[in-house]
Amino acid sequence: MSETRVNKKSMSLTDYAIRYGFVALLVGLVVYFSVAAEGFASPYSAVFIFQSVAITGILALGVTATLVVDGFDLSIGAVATSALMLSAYVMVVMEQSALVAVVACLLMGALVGLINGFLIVQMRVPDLLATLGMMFLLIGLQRIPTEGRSIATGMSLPDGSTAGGSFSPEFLALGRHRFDFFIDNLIPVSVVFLVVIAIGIWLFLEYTRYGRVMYAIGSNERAASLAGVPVKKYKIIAYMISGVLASVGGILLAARLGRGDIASGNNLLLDSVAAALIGFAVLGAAKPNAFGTAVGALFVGILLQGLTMMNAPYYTQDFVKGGVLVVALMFTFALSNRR
Amino acid sequence: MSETRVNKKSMSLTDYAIRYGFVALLVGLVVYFSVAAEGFASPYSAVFIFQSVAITGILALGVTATLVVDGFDLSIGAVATSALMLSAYVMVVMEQSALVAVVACLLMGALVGLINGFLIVQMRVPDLLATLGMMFLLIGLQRIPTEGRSIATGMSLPDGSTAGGSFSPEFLALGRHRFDFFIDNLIPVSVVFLVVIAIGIWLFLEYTRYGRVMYAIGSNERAASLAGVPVKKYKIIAYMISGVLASVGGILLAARLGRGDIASGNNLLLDSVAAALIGFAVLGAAKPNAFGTAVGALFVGILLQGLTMMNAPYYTQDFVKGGVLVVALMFTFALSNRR
Amino acid sequence: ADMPAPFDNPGEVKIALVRYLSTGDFFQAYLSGVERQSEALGVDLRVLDSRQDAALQADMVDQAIALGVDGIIVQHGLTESMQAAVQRAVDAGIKVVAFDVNVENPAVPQIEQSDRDLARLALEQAIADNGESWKAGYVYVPGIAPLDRRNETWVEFKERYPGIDEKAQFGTLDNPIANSNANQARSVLSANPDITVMFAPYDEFAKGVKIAVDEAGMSEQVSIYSADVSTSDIAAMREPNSAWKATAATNPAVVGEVSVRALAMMLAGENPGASVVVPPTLITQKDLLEKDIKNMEELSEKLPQFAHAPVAVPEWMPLP
Amino acid sequence: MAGIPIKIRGLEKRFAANRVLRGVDLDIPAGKVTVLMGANGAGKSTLVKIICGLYAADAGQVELNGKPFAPTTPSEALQAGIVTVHQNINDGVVPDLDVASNLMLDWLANPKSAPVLNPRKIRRSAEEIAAKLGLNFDMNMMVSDLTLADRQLVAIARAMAHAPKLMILDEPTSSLSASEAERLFALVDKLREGGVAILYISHRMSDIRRVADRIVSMRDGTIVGQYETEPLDYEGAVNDMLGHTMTDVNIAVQAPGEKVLELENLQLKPESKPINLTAHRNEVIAITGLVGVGKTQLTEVLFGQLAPAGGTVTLKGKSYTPQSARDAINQGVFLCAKDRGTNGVVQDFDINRNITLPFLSSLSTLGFVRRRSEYRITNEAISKLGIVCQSANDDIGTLSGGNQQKVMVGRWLSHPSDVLILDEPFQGVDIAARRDIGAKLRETAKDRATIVLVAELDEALEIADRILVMAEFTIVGEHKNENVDVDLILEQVSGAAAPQDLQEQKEGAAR
Ligand SMILES: Nc1ncnc2c1ncn2[C@@H]1O[C@H](COP(=O)(O)OP(=O)(O)OP(=O)(O)O)[C@@H](O)[C@H]1O
Ligand SMILES: Nc1ncnc2c1ncn2[C@@H]1O[C@H](COP(=O)(O)OP(=O)(O)OP(=O)(O)O)[C@@H](O)[C@H]1O
Ligand SMILES: [Mg+2]
Ligand SMILES: [Mg+2]
Repeated sequence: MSETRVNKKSMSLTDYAIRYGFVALLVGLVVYFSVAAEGFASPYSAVFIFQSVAITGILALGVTATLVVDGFDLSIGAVATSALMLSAYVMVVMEQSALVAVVACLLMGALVGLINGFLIVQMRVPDLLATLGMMFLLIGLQRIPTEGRSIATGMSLPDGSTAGGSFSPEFLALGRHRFDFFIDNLIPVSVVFLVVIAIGIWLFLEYTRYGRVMYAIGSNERAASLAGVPVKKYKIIAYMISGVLASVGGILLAARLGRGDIASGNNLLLDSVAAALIGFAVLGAAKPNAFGTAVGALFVGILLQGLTMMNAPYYTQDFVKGGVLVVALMFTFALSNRR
Repeated sequence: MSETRVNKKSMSLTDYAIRYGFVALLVGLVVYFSVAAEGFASPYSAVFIFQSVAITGILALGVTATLVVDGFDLSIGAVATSALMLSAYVMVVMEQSALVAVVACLLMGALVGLINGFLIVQMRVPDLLATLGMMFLLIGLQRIPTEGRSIATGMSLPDGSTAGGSFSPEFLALGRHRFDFFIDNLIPVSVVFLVVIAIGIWLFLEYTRYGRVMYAIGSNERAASLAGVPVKKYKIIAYMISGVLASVGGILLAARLGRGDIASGNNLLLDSVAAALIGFAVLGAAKPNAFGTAVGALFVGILLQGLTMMNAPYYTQDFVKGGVLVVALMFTFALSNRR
Repeated sequence: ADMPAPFDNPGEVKIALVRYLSTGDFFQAYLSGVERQSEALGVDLRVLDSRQDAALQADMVDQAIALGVDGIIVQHGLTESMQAAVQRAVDAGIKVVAFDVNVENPAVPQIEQSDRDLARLALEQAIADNGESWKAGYVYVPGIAPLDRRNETWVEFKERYPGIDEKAQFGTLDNPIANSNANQARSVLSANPDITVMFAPYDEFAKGVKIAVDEAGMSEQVSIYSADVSTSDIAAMREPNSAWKATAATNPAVVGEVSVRALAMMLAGENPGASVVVPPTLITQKDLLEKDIKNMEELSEKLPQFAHAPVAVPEWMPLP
Repeated sequence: MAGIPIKIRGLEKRFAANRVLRGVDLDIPAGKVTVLMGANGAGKSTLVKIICGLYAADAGQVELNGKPFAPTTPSEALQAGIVTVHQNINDGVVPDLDVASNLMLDWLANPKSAPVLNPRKIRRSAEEIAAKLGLNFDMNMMVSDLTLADRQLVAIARAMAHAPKLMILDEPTSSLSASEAERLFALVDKLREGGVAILYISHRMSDIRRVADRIVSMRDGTIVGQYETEPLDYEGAVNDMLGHTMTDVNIAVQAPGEKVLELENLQLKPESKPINLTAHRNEVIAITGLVGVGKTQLTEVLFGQLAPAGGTVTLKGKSYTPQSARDAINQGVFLCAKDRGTNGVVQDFDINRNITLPFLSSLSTLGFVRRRSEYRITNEAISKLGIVCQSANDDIGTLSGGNQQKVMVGRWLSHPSDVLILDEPFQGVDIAARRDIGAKLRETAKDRATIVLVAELDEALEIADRILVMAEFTIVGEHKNENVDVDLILEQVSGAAAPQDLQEQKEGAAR
């Protein structure tokens, strides 16, 4: 998309600053931490950064899909934790296989997306409102089957019996297996998921007609509709992508934790929204885009990894995250609008 | 504003359903809980509901101001907790008076609003992004002076000494004094604040030129600007209103807690956003409005109070809140768009 | 049996549980203990849940007063916000006990799970396992009362044993807590590959640290010591080669029962004492494996000191 | 009161590499209507935007009453007495406020106005403003419920309420019917008598003939001709702005081909008279009629946006009841909708993406868009229609209004269709481009039926083989475009119902 914005022949310094400023900042951070934080510059550390942002990154790619059609999905955090609880429930309480758990979660994500889309498209509830309601609903719903307890092998159920199932090894492998890549046991499954999904969403949005049409809807829904685009269908699809990706994030979370933890997912929501929004600034796109979102997620991951390695207390991490975010974006947007 | 939408003479059943559907739901809830939940129908209970929503309500009115100019403020929760910590810091650590604490908080709120507005208006950072960055920044910042500890009388400071100040009684009165109103000691200060601020914002938005201009900006910024409206100034003012109201909420919270507690105020953001958005549906306005926001806050308060009194576990409260929200809004919006 | 008034007619007795925290296994288990003991007594229990809103919690005390309850259990909260509200309840002639929050009121007994003891037991085990000098990682988020109390013990231990070298302090309450702490712990381990002991005095922290240790392939080298326990913690400790060596815990359900019993004693005109301490139990990986303990129920069965606390048990008290 | 309030000297403006204004020298005298003519993209709107404080000039100066004047905001220009009605109608109204607030927007924006609103007073003032233009709106109506023409009237009425020194009207009649335009001209006359300097931009010769006191022609960012002496040399002005002389259009009426589309007893409203119409291949049909007689509604029926109240439509011999735009397009019926800003242009897209949007399925393999094919199509459209741009990757928002319109027409010409419907395709298009587009439409019309809906009779005469007249939601006249009886057409256009009745009827429908 971005190559269409700037005429290659006439790129000025400002154009360069806009396009590559954020990437330069990212590289600068990496260099700084490599020097300042012992152990930062290693393949393991790199893989780990990817791993730490895999889940938020995948959620953020879902948000990106809704942002493209000029929507917004506040329910992703809750969908992810619902998938976390659901997969645990299916395996531990219902004693089903990993496959059943995964399929159940994906269906749940798709269904939530469908309902969100239906509310927004058909019932015309504003997107923030519909997905906020869905968020509350899911946060409550996921706790009802176990009466607010987290789900673990051998837990006792509300009726007094003991759950007989357990997280199957295949399921746990989603969180724990590592592929060899030059070094043995280097790349975790979740990183592969992130990379594959990011590339997939990027290709989808940039190079397929479906993505093109979704951008058209985001810019001028009526014009898109009069150009023959089935607007409602695409909007619903965007929310379903978001729901499914959020449930994938939840599955990976469950596989990593190995239990169904009670959590609201608020921080997942905020971090992935941050990643998706930072993506606006990457390569001067000034609009939602998959590549930017992935870079945005990495950016946050690198920042937190570096700060933690330098022993910065947790509250300075939020502060630095906010500060860098504001300053970096300020320059990107100020520059790109001054043209 | 709402009175302008529907021609009084020709109101159909649908029009009535749209305008009064939500209010009817509210009344229905009250009646239901009065019958079903012992102790729900009493002046104390009513005051309690008001008090329980006072702080979120005040924040929600601030969000409403930004929604009116087609903006959004994700930083309000963080501003409120920053005000909580700041007032505690000023009184307990710096040993200043209640007045100094209040003034410091209000200035802080105004400054944050100013910076938010500046980023959005002048630097053209998208609103969600700017205020999200500000949110992270404040969450970190408010913990730095005490290295993440809560602020309480007699706490030990990072340098090893002991804090000598305390919450002044006048300050605490903001959270604890109750005015007589037919019954002795009935109405808490925070409720008075809520009512006064709600009426103030309502009058401001509906019956002053400034409010009308803000609606114009929210509807078509370019047209407003071409008509000579100083759009940037108004937008910045909207964010400052939001910041100041959030800091008022924080002050009231501090006064009620009597302590700078870092863990408090987690849910403020989402609850107040919910209230402001529910406000869209009240009286069929389908746009941000102060009256609706206040009703939205009350709605959530009544629901939670009723459920608590019926001994519903905490997780069902989220579920019911989400469910009622979705269903109620679905009908309102579906109806109001079918006209 | 011979029940003292007012429990000769327990249906007429109304008590309220006013909670500050409710999300999570600990709080759910505490609630179940409260419910069980209330049922055994036959009293009418109201649960008021402020969902971590301290101001609302204070209001809920007033609400309970308005509901005409005979007794109130305050579960967690802030001293500053609860003190005045509890005083109003006491003035209204209502009996109050407080769990894990100091309401600074001589008429209100404190139910405690003694965070200092929890931390002490875990750290003593760490010393026993690893000697007096080691490189440590410490997980802590200030500002949370029980964590602050556990922190005091950690600070004491560091003074007492200068050989303990705290290489890194980290921790976050971002949810899901275990996941966020796993990320931080991973960073800390790659920056300090020589750490051998992780002190994570809250089981969600410990769970996160364990994930990080496993992912870093350091489970042979690192030992984790923590506080609190749940079924899934037991499973994590029992995993082959688990780095999670020991945790110190009280049974939250028992604490819940004790809270109700102490309140019942006051309603019957007896005095449970100014402070009712539920003693913690040290649970080691070895215990779990040797006694084949797989969940909380088996833990109660096989470690009796965990299942029951012989506190606040007058003769007439029916036990669940 | 004479004088020259505005003197512009050496004004220059460039966007990136595109030099849009290259030294404009222009005086706008008081008490006269200066008509500014120029082809699409000549820089007229850019000039206006500099004068009214929206853009800053790169070089040169503007003098207001002898003093240098460089407003940095629209409000500064307004306070100096410069009032503008912009080309883009939606820049002039606030859709989510009621008509009264819209009419009073300048008052609301003025920092000197009272801070507290008095709803009754506002209403009364708004009604006064509306009355000046003879408007009779329901003041409580939301502007979002108004048609584009009504919105334009609101914006004009608001501007007219000022006491300006300089009034700038940038294509104010683009959506208006003759009767509404005449009311505007009457007001312009009044302002002129009051000594106001007026800058009037239009592509409509009938407007220009009606209001011009002097004509200034602009070409490629410079002023190339000025005409002040009576009688004004309209032809000369047009030749100046184009850089060459205009040839007359000569329509050679074509023999209609095979029957494609047939409307039988089609009713737009339950109470309206039925429409019967047959369209053939190799035939261009123009449907003309006043604003609000149902032309757009007819297109909506044919494009699956609206269900007819009765009757049947047959396409290529089969019954045709499209349910959506997609449905219509798939069956070979294309619609180039009117009001490109809301109905056509995707602002975030470049020219290429705007043109290919409806045809992506045929331009992609396995969902992936074939870049090469799409650029071939786009570049062809750009050259065929003479779209003024730097490249196919220009953001559509950087094109002049007329060129955006060409992109829209180019889009629907880029693929073959059985029926091509164009609703007001000449909105904002200059004379030469209009002829170009018309010629292009006729050239390519062989294999399809082409239906063009225009309010201006001139435009119909320039393009059609057959002219249909529409009034009161039905067809009231049909003429072969050879030696047409223009008077008869005009009679049919207005005769069926007096314009005033139409106005009332329209309000009734809207309410
Ligand atoms: N914001 C902008 N960015 C880049 N180029 C622009 C911008 N605005 C206008 N242009 C270019 O400036 C030239 C003049 O545009 P302008 O709108 O002034 O034309 P115009 O004379 O008003 O044409 P029309 O009759 O079609 O309205 C065009 O080539 C257009 O592409
Ligand atoms: N969907 C609709 N519902 C109700 N009324 C409508 C609808 N569409 C159009 N109208 C009304 O019907 C009348 C005819 O509208 P239409 O847009 O078809 O006129 P037109 O002849 O095409 O005029 P224009 O030149 O403005 O396009 C108008 O008064 C309009 O307000
Ligand atoms: Mg123009
Ligand atoms: Mg029309």
